[in-house]
Amino acid sequence: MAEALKLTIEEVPAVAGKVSVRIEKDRATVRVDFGVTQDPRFFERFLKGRPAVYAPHVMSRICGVCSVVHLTCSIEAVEKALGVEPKPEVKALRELAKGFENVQNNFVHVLMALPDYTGDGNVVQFSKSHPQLFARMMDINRRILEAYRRICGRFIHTPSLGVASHGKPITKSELEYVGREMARVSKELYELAGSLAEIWKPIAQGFEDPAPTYCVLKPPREEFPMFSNELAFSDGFVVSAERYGEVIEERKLPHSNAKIALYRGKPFYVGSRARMQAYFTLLASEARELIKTLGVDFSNPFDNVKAQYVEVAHLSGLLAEKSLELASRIRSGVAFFHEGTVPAKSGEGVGLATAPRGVLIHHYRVRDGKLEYANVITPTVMNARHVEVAGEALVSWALSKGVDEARVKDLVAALVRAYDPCLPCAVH
Amino acid sequence: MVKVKIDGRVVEVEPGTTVLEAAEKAGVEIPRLCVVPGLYEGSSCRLCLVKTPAGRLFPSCNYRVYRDEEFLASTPDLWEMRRVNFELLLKFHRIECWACERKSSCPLVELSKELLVDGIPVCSECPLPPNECLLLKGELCLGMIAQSGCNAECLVSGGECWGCRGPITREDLLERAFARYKELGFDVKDVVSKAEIYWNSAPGFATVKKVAERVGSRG
Amino acid sequence: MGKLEGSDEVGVLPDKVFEGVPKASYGLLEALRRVQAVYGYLPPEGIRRAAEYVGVPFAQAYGVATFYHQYSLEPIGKYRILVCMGTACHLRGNSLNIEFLRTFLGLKAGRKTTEDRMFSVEEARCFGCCGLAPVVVVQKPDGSNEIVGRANPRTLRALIERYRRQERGGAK
Amino acid sequence: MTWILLDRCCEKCTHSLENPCPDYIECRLSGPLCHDDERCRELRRRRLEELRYGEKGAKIKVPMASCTLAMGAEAVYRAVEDSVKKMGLEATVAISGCYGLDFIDPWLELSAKGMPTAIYANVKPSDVPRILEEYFVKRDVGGAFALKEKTGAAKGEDKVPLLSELGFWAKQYRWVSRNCGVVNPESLEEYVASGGYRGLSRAFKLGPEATIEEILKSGLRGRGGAGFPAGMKWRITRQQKATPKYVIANADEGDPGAFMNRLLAESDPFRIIEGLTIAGYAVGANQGYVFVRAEKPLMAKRLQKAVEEARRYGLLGKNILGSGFDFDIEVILSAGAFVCGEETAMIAAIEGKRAWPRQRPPYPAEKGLWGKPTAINNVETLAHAATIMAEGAEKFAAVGTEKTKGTKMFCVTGAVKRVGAYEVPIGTSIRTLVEELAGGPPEGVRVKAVQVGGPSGGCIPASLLDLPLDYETLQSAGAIMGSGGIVVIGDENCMVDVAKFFLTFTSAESCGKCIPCRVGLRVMWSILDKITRGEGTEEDLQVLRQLAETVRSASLCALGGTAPNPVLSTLRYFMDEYLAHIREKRCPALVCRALITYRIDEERCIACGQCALNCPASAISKTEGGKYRIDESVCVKCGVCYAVCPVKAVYKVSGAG
Repeated sequence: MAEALKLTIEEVPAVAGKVSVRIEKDRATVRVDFGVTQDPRFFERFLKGRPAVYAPHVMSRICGVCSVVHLTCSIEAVEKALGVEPKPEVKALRELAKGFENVQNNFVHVLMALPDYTGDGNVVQFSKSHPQLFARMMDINRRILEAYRRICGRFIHTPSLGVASHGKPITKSELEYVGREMARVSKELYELAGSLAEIWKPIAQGFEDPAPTYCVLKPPREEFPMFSNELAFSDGFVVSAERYGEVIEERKLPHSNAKIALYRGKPFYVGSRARMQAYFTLLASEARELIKTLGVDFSNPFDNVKAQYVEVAHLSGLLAEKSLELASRIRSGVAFFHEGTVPAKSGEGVGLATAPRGVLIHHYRVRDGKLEYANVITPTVMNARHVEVAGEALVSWALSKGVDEARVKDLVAALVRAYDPCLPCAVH
Repeated sequence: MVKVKIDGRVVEVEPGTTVLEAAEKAGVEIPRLCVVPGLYEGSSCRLCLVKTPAGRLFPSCNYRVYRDEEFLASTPDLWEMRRVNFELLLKFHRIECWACERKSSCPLVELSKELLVDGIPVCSECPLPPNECLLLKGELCLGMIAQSGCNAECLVSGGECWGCRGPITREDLLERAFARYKELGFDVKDVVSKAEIYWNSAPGFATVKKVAERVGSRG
Repeated sequence: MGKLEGSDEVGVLPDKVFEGVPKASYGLLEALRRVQAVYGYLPPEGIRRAAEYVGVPFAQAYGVATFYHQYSLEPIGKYRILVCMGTACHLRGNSLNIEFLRTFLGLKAGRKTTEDRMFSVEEARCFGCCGLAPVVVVQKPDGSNEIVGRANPRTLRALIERYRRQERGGAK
Repeated sequence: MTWILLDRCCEKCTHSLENPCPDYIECRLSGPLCHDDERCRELRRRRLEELRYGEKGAKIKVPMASCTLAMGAEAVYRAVEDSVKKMGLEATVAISGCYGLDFIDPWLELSAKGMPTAIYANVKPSDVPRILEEYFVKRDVGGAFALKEKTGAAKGEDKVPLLSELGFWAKQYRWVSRNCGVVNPESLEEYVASGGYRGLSRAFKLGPEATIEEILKSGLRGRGGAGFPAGMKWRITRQQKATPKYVIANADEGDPGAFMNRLLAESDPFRIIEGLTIAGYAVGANQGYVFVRAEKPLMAKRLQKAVEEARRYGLLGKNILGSGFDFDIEVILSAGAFVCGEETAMIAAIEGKRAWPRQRPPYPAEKGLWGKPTAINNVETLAHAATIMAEGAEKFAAVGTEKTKGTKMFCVTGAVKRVGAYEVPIGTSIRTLVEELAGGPPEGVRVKAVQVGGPSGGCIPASLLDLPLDYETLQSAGAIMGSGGIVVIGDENCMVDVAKFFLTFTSAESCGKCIPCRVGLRVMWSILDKITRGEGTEEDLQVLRQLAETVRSASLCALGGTAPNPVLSTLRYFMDEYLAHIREKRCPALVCRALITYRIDEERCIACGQCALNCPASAISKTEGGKYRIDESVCVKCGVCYAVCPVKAVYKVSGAG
């Protein structure tokens, strides 16, 4: 085992955005620098002075993969700042849209990360070695997308969702279709679990997360939450949205263009692994069963991907229920939830949303309808420091197990992918 | 019966059939605007021009075949000529799609897509009828001044147009559009401010600003 | 529509005005010419009469009347100044001459007749007298033509002043 | 009543309108044919002499055509009549057509027995008594411009050149214009005396098929511009099954700078009428039309008169010359639209509709007027046909080029000393026409370009002046033969402005039926306008070229199809001028108003005040030094001061200068 070690991954493969990892081992200490090398985009700055109602539309452009969460979180924040209360149906549709994103997004993440666990290395290889499974998963993905379109029209950057409004006219039959489809999807996902478990090998078995603090949304009701007014931490601390700044601190590190977020000065993590632990009691029984089937180890960061699968399965079922419930509330034909203009008021609002990768915070201050201040904290930022801490522990653990340098690099890359395969959100 | 060869496809037709009819039979698409059988003899729009192998041009709507003949209908130069021609036609069209009942079935809109001609606003693709226009509901939709071609995705999904495909640059059209914004009670400055989000560095934005200022400064 | 209706200012057309004109659509050009010969221009009622005479719809007659240069749908001045816009005349200075005439007579953009209906300034097609370029032809109220060859602003100014003098003299 | 050549000579003559004699025409000159009588022969001889020298042995010819009338021929005519009366001269005053030599207008031709026929140029009414006195009383021709022949009997003959020796005349080949300026255009008798209607007689003898054959053999191509073989057109029309058929003479000469048709119709209208009759006979039509341009009323008047005369003597009507062929002609006056020159548009105009062309095929020869087979020929072509039938195809084909036989009338205008219409063999070089016939540019002007073929022609640069004038060569140089108008452009003209001028014309004359022509020309015009205002870019030139190509190939009729020629040819030959406007914002020829400034040279200014007096914008004021100065901020650049300054103290500058 080498005394000193210097490894660099210039660009982590199979992620969106540019990220480099520098690994340095100097005798006893291991240092992992997680650097987002992509240039910042100044979303928060250029919205200044523009109508607050534009914020959701623009903010959704932070990420083309998880646009809905930025869109909806921004809507939540603007609604709070302007003191607008959406109709319950609008809110329900928004939750549906948000849920769909979590399902679709996490499902794709699972598909992308799975080759790391099956030993195929990449998706193309995976599709060759498991053609039937792959085809089935692709089919599920297609069906999820199709159902999503019935609610929101276009998939990426949907123009349908607006402040206190849902633009796309909704029909009862469409909602019923969505309900049926998602119930089927959910069922299939549970069915697939068995064959998945066979090929889903653990990575770094035995490795333990050195910083087990996590953060989730506090469910406003007994249900997997999409939006909330409170943040909950694994240490039991609960804080209201407006006061997030008191516990979450953003910092700029020299080696990265992205900021990092700390909870009371300590790293914490967000995402499905956190949610599955926090919302265990809210999960459907099949989902709880699934955790066992897949053998999810919540202390292993790599098992975030398994947690995601569980979440997808659970949420699919939940979405099916929700859409059928909503369908029952619509009497017949088409329902319009497109609202007119929003008053140009002043105020401040913080939106919290369950992003596929964790918790998203949008914070706006509005004066006379114009945006005065905007701050966005993305899950990628929250996880940024945790990746480093976990990475350092992982490198020490691996080296202690006598893993060679090339494999160490692969492990670190896989770890990055397990957290979040999509980095542009970090620089917004 | 005579044999007509159009773009390599051979059809048999009655003598006296127009090339256009023969092309339809052969499954070759030729654009046209002016000919209305029984009402107008055509040959005005010049979009249906076809070429003989010798290079002579004829409007297919009007040229009747009496013997075996060959025509080319889809050469690049023909399409280029059609495009230039169509641009010329549009130059003197008012293009007020937002007020036009025909927008959903307008051959100009279809041709502008086929010939990749810019300058038709998103309104032309908006699924909403003129009396359901978002602008009437007070929503600042940029459809009137934004370049079409997206099939009005946002409007179809229930949003308003943000003009992501860039501005229309024809001044007379912008002028009418801004006048309409004003008429409907929008502040021209707000329109420009919204447009700025996507168009700040778009080539035609300077024109948009210029026209907006001109319209805005009018009483 | 107002412009197309109303025939108040036009008197009754002489009965014989269309004598000898074929009563078929191809007589339309000639019929319109006869009407114009009576009024100096084509009033709507005149077009209607011509259309009725040859048996074509008013719209068609109106379409023909607007198509050809020889027909004028607005009254023209007593002195109709036709400035040749043939190539030779253009090259030799008629573009300048027409500009001069318009400025000198105070014609506003888009108008061809002076307020007092004394003069009309019109661009005309080549008279075929290119040897005299630039050529200006004045159709005088007595029906005769005055052809001014090698015209320049100076001669045109003198010409117009001469007509004005004549008109003043005639008025007294 | 004097006996005229067209009357029956005596009771023995078998000819009558009811029972016309097939040899009527031949009998007029070399008759009598049906009987032998020396008196009748003598009657003819005497009458021919009378036609030459007048009944009184002396004749004064005053040309009465639009061009000479514009120069005061009417006043000259009155002055001649007055003087003849006052001087008690025994002379006949007659009118004639015009030679087409505009630079000598108005002229007088005096002839008397024993005297050389003399032509006097640029005659003012006040000159008339002096000229008549010199010629008829003093028998002195020293003041004449040219003589038609030399007799040695008159004084001053040696001082005056023979007309046939003068360059502008000697180089001509007056075939179809042989009678222009020679005969009285209102007299059928003079036409017949000069050999007219022999062509029709011969056609009747040959029969229609052989007539067409003869025209085909001569190689006569349409003189209206496109150059389609006339005989072919007739043959196709003849072959059509549909009846009735029509023939139309296209006298809608609309090209600015072209007046050969006007000249021909005003000076020798019967030749056209004869040609049209032959065409009617050849194709099997019984009705002909002459469609005359509205702006040229005298032309219509003369043609109308010719038709009436021909009818009077049985050369139109039923059973012409006993051939069994019935034919009549109607002269139709256009209402003024350039596009009427296009044959299908002309048909629409004759039918009483808007002159909208329609797509060919079907060609008028198949479906023309009222949907019936129609042969449309330019009046020059028809006059050629009449001459060919009279003189024989070989004589016609003796001159010209391999592909194109015969002669063509060209009108040379613009920056030349001798503006006029000249008839030369096809294939003559532009230089010969411009420099030798038309005398080259006036002093101080250099030829920059030659615009051939009217507004749809192209501008050929001075360097290509040696090109022969024939259809194919002109086409390859970017111009067209068109009607044969040649405008010489001097170096004081801006080529961009010239191109813009032509587009102003063609875009205004576009009938509006098809898009490329209606809109394309307007857009092209606005680009040129932009360039002349100094606001053009080099991309504009690209767009201009592309538009020009599209308009050229996509337009419905020849108007749009050729209208871009001036732009394309100037782009091809005068790119430097375009670039000067675009890059340097400078008009090299000091024409484009937005790019020039007027100034007054104080050194030269004589303080006459003409400029200030004439300035419509009151931009000129007196300086302290007593001279005048232009206030550039007020100046509208109308150029009046430039035109009126007697000492040329006003000058123009452009660009950085």
